[in-house]
Amino acid sequence: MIPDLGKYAVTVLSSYGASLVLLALLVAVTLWRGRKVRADMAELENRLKTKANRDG
Amino acid sequence: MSLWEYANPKKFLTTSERVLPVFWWLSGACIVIGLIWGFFFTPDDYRQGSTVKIIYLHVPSALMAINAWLMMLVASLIWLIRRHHVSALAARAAAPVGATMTVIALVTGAIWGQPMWGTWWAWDPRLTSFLILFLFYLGYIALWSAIEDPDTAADLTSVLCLVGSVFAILSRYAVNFWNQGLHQGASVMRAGAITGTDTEEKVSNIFFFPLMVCMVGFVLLFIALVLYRTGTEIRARRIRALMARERMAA
Amino acid sequence: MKALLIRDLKLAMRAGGGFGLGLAFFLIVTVLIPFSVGPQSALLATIAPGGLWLGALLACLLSLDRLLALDWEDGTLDLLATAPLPLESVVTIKALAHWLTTGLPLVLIAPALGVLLSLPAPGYFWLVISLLVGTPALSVIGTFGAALTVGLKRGGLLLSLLVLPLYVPTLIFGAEVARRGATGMEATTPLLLLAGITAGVTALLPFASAAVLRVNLR
Amino acid sequence: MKALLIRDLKLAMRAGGGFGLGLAFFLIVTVLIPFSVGPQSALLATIAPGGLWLGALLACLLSLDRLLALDWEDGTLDLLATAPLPLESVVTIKALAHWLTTGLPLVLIAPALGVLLSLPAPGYFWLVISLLVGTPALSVIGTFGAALTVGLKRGGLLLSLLVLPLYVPTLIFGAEVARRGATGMEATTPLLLLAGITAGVTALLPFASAAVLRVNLR
Amino acid sequence: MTLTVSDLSIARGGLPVLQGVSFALARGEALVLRGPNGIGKTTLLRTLAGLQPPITGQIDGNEETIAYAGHADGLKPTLTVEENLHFWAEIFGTKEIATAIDAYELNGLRSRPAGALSAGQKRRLGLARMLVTGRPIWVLDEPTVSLDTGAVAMFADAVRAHLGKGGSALIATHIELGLDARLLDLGGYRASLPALDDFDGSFV
Amino acid sequence: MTLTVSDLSIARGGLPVLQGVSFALARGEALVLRGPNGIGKTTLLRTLAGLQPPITGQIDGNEETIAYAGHADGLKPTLTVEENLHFWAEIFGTKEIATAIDAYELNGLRSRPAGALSAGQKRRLGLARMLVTGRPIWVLDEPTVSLDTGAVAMFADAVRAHLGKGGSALIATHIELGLDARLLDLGGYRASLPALDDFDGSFV
Ligand code: HEM
Ligand SMILES: Nc1ncnc2c1ncn2[C@@H]1O[C@H](COP(=O)(O)OP(=O)(O)OP(=O)(O)O)[C@@H](O)[C@H]1O
Ligand SMILES: Nc1ncnc2c1ncn2[C@@H]1O[C@H](COP(=O)(O)OP(=O)(O)OP(=O)(O)O)[C@@H](O)[C@H]1O
Ligand SMILES: [Mg+2]
Ligand SMILES: [Mg+2]
Repeated sequence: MIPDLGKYAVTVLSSYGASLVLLALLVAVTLWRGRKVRADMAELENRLKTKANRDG
Repeated sequence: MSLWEYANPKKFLTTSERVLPVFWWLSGACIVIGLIWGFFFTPDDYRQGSTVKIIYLHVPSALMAINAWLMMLVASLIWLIRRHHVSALAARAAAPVGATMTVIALVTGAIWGQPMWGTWWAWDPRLTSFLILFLFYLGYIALWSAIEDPDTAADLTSVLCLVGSVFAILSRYAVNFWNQGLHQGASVMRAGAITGTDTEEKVSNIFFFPLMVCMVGFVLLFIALVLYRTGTEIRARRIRALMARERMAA
Repeated sequence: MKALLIRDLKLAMRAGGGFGLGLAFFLIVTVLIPFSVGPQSALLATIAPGGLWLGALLACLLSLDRLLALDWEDGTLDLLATAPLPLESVVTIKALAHWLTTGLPLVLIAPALGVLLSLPAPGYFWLVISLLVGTPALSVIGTFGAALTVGLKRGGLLLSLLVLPLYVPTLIFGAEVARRGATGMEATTPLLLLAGITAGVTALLPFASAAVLRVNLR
Repeated sequence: MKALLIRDLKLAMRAGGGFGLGLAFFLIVTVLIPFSVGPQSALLATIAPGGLWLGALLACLLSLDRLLALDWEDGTLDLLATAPLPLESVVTIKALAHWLTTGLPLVLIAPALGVLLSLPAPGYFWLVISLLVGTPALSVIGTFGAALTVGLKRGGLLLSLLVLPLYVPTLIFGAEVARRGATGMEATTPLLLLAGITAGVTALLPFASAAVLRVNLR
Repeated sequence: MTLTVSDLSIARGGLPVLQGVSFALARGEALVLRGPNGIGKTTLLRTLAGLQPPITGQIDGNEETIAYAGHADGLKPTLTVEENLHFWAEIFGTKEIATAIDAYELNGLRSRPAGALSAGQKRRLGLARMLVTGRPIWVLDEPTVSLDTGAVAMFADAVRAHLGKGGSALIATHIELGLDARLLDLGGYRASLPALDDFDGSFV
Repeated sequence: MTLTVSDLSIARGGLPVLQGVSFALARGEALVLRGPNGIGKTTLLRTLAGLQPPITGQIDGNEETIAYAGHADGLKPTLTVEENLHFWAEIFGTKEIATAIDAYELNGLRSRPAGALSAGQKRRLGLARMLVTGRPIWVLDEPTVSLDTGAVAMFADAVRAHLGKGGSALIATHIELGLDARLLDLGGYRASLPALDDFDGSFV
């Protein structure tokens, strides 16, 4: 399956590995923080709205 | 309809929400196709052997490392001149992406340098200026996270971005000058020529097309990430403002 | 005790805690070395062990002024001094937290920076070992300096002046280990001496730091 | 304008003003260099120009956090901002005062420290010239960094992180002049470039510093 | 020189604080600002002094006419009382500090370093600074903090003399100064927060 | 645990401040310290807490029994309310923070970073800290600064509950707390300065 990389196999594979890991990490952190912040904001807005309604 | 309408945070959120999936999928597709094409279906280079496959990661990330800084520069200018909050937050959102791209370029370059130049690192002007670019990213990100008030932070980081750009260019020339003093470093200079711009003609079509696909993929990925992260920054700022509001009411 | 350590680590991780700034400083100083002495990799390789040690030492040094001063300013130190925890443990834990958030990351990143300065291959192991053994001493000595200057406004530069001479023995042995290691010489003797300094300093200096801190709290 | 300069110089001279601390730091760092890279004088002579430049740069750097922060804390900056003096002049004068109290003493003491590092004889002249031409740029750039971080508590490490990359061109040209001078090579080209940087930075950067300071005073 | 403020809205920390503030301060007049903690007195005075921009509204006559004194006195502990005053006199281009020294009875303290003054003496020195600025409009934020009654009287006298010479004064304070001054209660200008639903540049 | 102070003299900044202070504080009792600014209340309380040594005199019963709260609250702005309290609970070896949270109505603020609290809320958190120490003698320096009336009542309730459980409290304050407490006016203990002529160890 994997093409013959000759004597540079380690070089090529490790640079692909390192890059893909870094990219995946970046995307994962982005999505994780995005979800968390989105949920936090929704909760806060909800709380303020119910409070505003309660206070009339 | 003016483009500036999207400077309204709420409008930006709804619009970016709609277009984001397109960017995510397109960028994913391009990167996967480009990398698979490049990795599996291109031959080895006659001189560099299979290491030429690294180019599909190295060049797009190097490209985006610089372009991200340029985008931040433009966004900073927009903030300073027109004071649209979204553009300041977009600059903030782009910085970590650009920094990651710089790291990828540095790491792949270093790994590549080992077989090609026989060393992981040489103080070649281009490599050195990339390292300096990375330092500027670090300072920019650190300044953003150190300042409490978001508007103050936006102003200060924007000015830092402007001044930093000027100094980055100055450094680039300084580094060029500095390493010419290196008389014994012919091997480094020859190796440096490999990364020179004139290689583009030498890159034959067989390598060129998958490379293009990868570059497009990286650009799209950058856009997707920045759009998404800008949304996150907008929400984070709203959370801050709402908490201040709650405190004031209390 | 564990509570204090965990709190200090948490504080360092949260935004504004300054975690990572020491690392960035280390990186920058390392980059500045070739800019100042020139890019010839043979020369860089010769000075790499010493340069890296000096860089790590300076990065440690610059992070000291937050070590106790923030706790002093917001009154935490007053409260800790009246708590059932002896002040000697407090300063030891503070030094430990400082090492975990500053010294240890420096040790871990040092090999990457060694690449930048073309450190010879056998040098990596000894560089890491010497930093691993030596940086705790830097944190403990630095805590003493921080305790001395805790009441001063903007005492950063004075702190550096007080602490740098105290760092000399650690630097000498630490750099010697790294240097000998890099050139393939036997390096266990200085390493043992370095370990001796770290052990002695860790055992004794906290008493001095606590005494000084008590005076400053008055 | 003169009043502000005179006041800043007076403050630096009085007890607690921090005059001399920069010098002492420069001295200590220079002394630490042989400890870290080893005592061979041939090696020291090679790295002497660069080492001295780097030491001077760090000494400058560490004195930056008092440059504006003390005036900020006691409200002087607020009052100066409402005075008939443009903030651009204020930051320029502050940078000048910083150079007179930190940069200039470093220039004057550098030859003495050159002896410690066995700097070759032709190097002294060029070392002094390069520092004389280059250190003003360090003060001006440093003022910009200090203005950026003036509102932050214990922002010293962040200040270093922001300022060091901006110091790169100055360091490169400055160290290049000193290095070429020491080895007897022609050094006027980098000296001219260094002078260019100093001139450009002095002419333009105060506007950025003042703008940033205005934002911080809001 | 008249200071005119019309329909001013100001913000602090990203939140609107006061809105619709309008008043005029003519020569020879003093205006005392009142309002509970946190209403925005300090913010308003800093805006008038030009230290921060307003959100909307107009301020006229505040260019190079205002002498501002905030919570901090801007004194250098290692300089003497005289040197401190002298410095500010030179910055503002007036050379004379004798009247200021007399007005706040600082003569006995002339050569004492400011760091060795008690809190009240420091404040007196800070207020004496206003006299050496030569500016017609004084903008004072809680000037009498930590002053005893004698010193408060000195301050009131100084303000009266200033008004008599055609100057004017804008003072935020919680206590009664014994001045014949108009009062402006800021309580009525508290900014109303925007609706929660849609947010623009202000994010609230 | 009774706190007994006999013939205490204390100094601050090298100058004697108070002399001849004597009192006893029994279980279940509260003592309120009064006196003008600068008389030495803070200095006395810090001496009792063991933060500084007295010049002469005797203090008994202050070993590991005192919980001190000064002008600064020792809160970390980036930690949440809960984390802050939890930290102090662990330091003092009590694990329970629920009562403290309830006593000062901090439930709604549990997960808010302390830096995002208003001044009064911060003070409430600082006072809640006393409850997690588990120490019998509370030594409080102006505890009600920046508290509004509701919060002052919470504080008074907390002190009463503490006294009811056999604790005691020593409070320096300028305001009326509504506690049934003895008063001690420090005005009578102002230290007399020694004669100018001959100076010994104290140089005055
Ligand atoms: C650590 C170090 C390295 C860094 C920071 C780096 C950086 C860059 C940058 C900035 C570009 C420019 C992209 C453009 O101008 O379009 C580039 C392109 C390139 N680099 Fe590197 N590089 C590094 C190491 C290497 C090594 C070791 C090699 C291999 C021998 C290499 C081979 C190339 C090639 C072939 C290109 C494409 C040139 C072109 O398309 O014009 N690089 N690199
Ligand atoms: N640095 C800051 N960041 C965010 N908000 C702030 C900041 N400083 C003050 N505020 C808020 O701005 C509002 C106005 O503050 P300001 O200092 O102008 O009040 P003030 O009327 O002067 O009060 P005081 O009588 O206590 O001096 C307050 O509600 C306060 O909470
Ligand atoms: N750091 C210091 N150095 C020198 N003298 C000081 C210092 N702090 C306080 N003093 C002096 O010590 C005396 C006692 O101060 P202390 O703070 O104990 O007074 P206090 O009764 O608590 O006053 P307040 O009601 O204002 O809190 C005062 O006269 C003050 O001037
Ligand atoms: Mg105010
Ligand atoms: Mg007190």
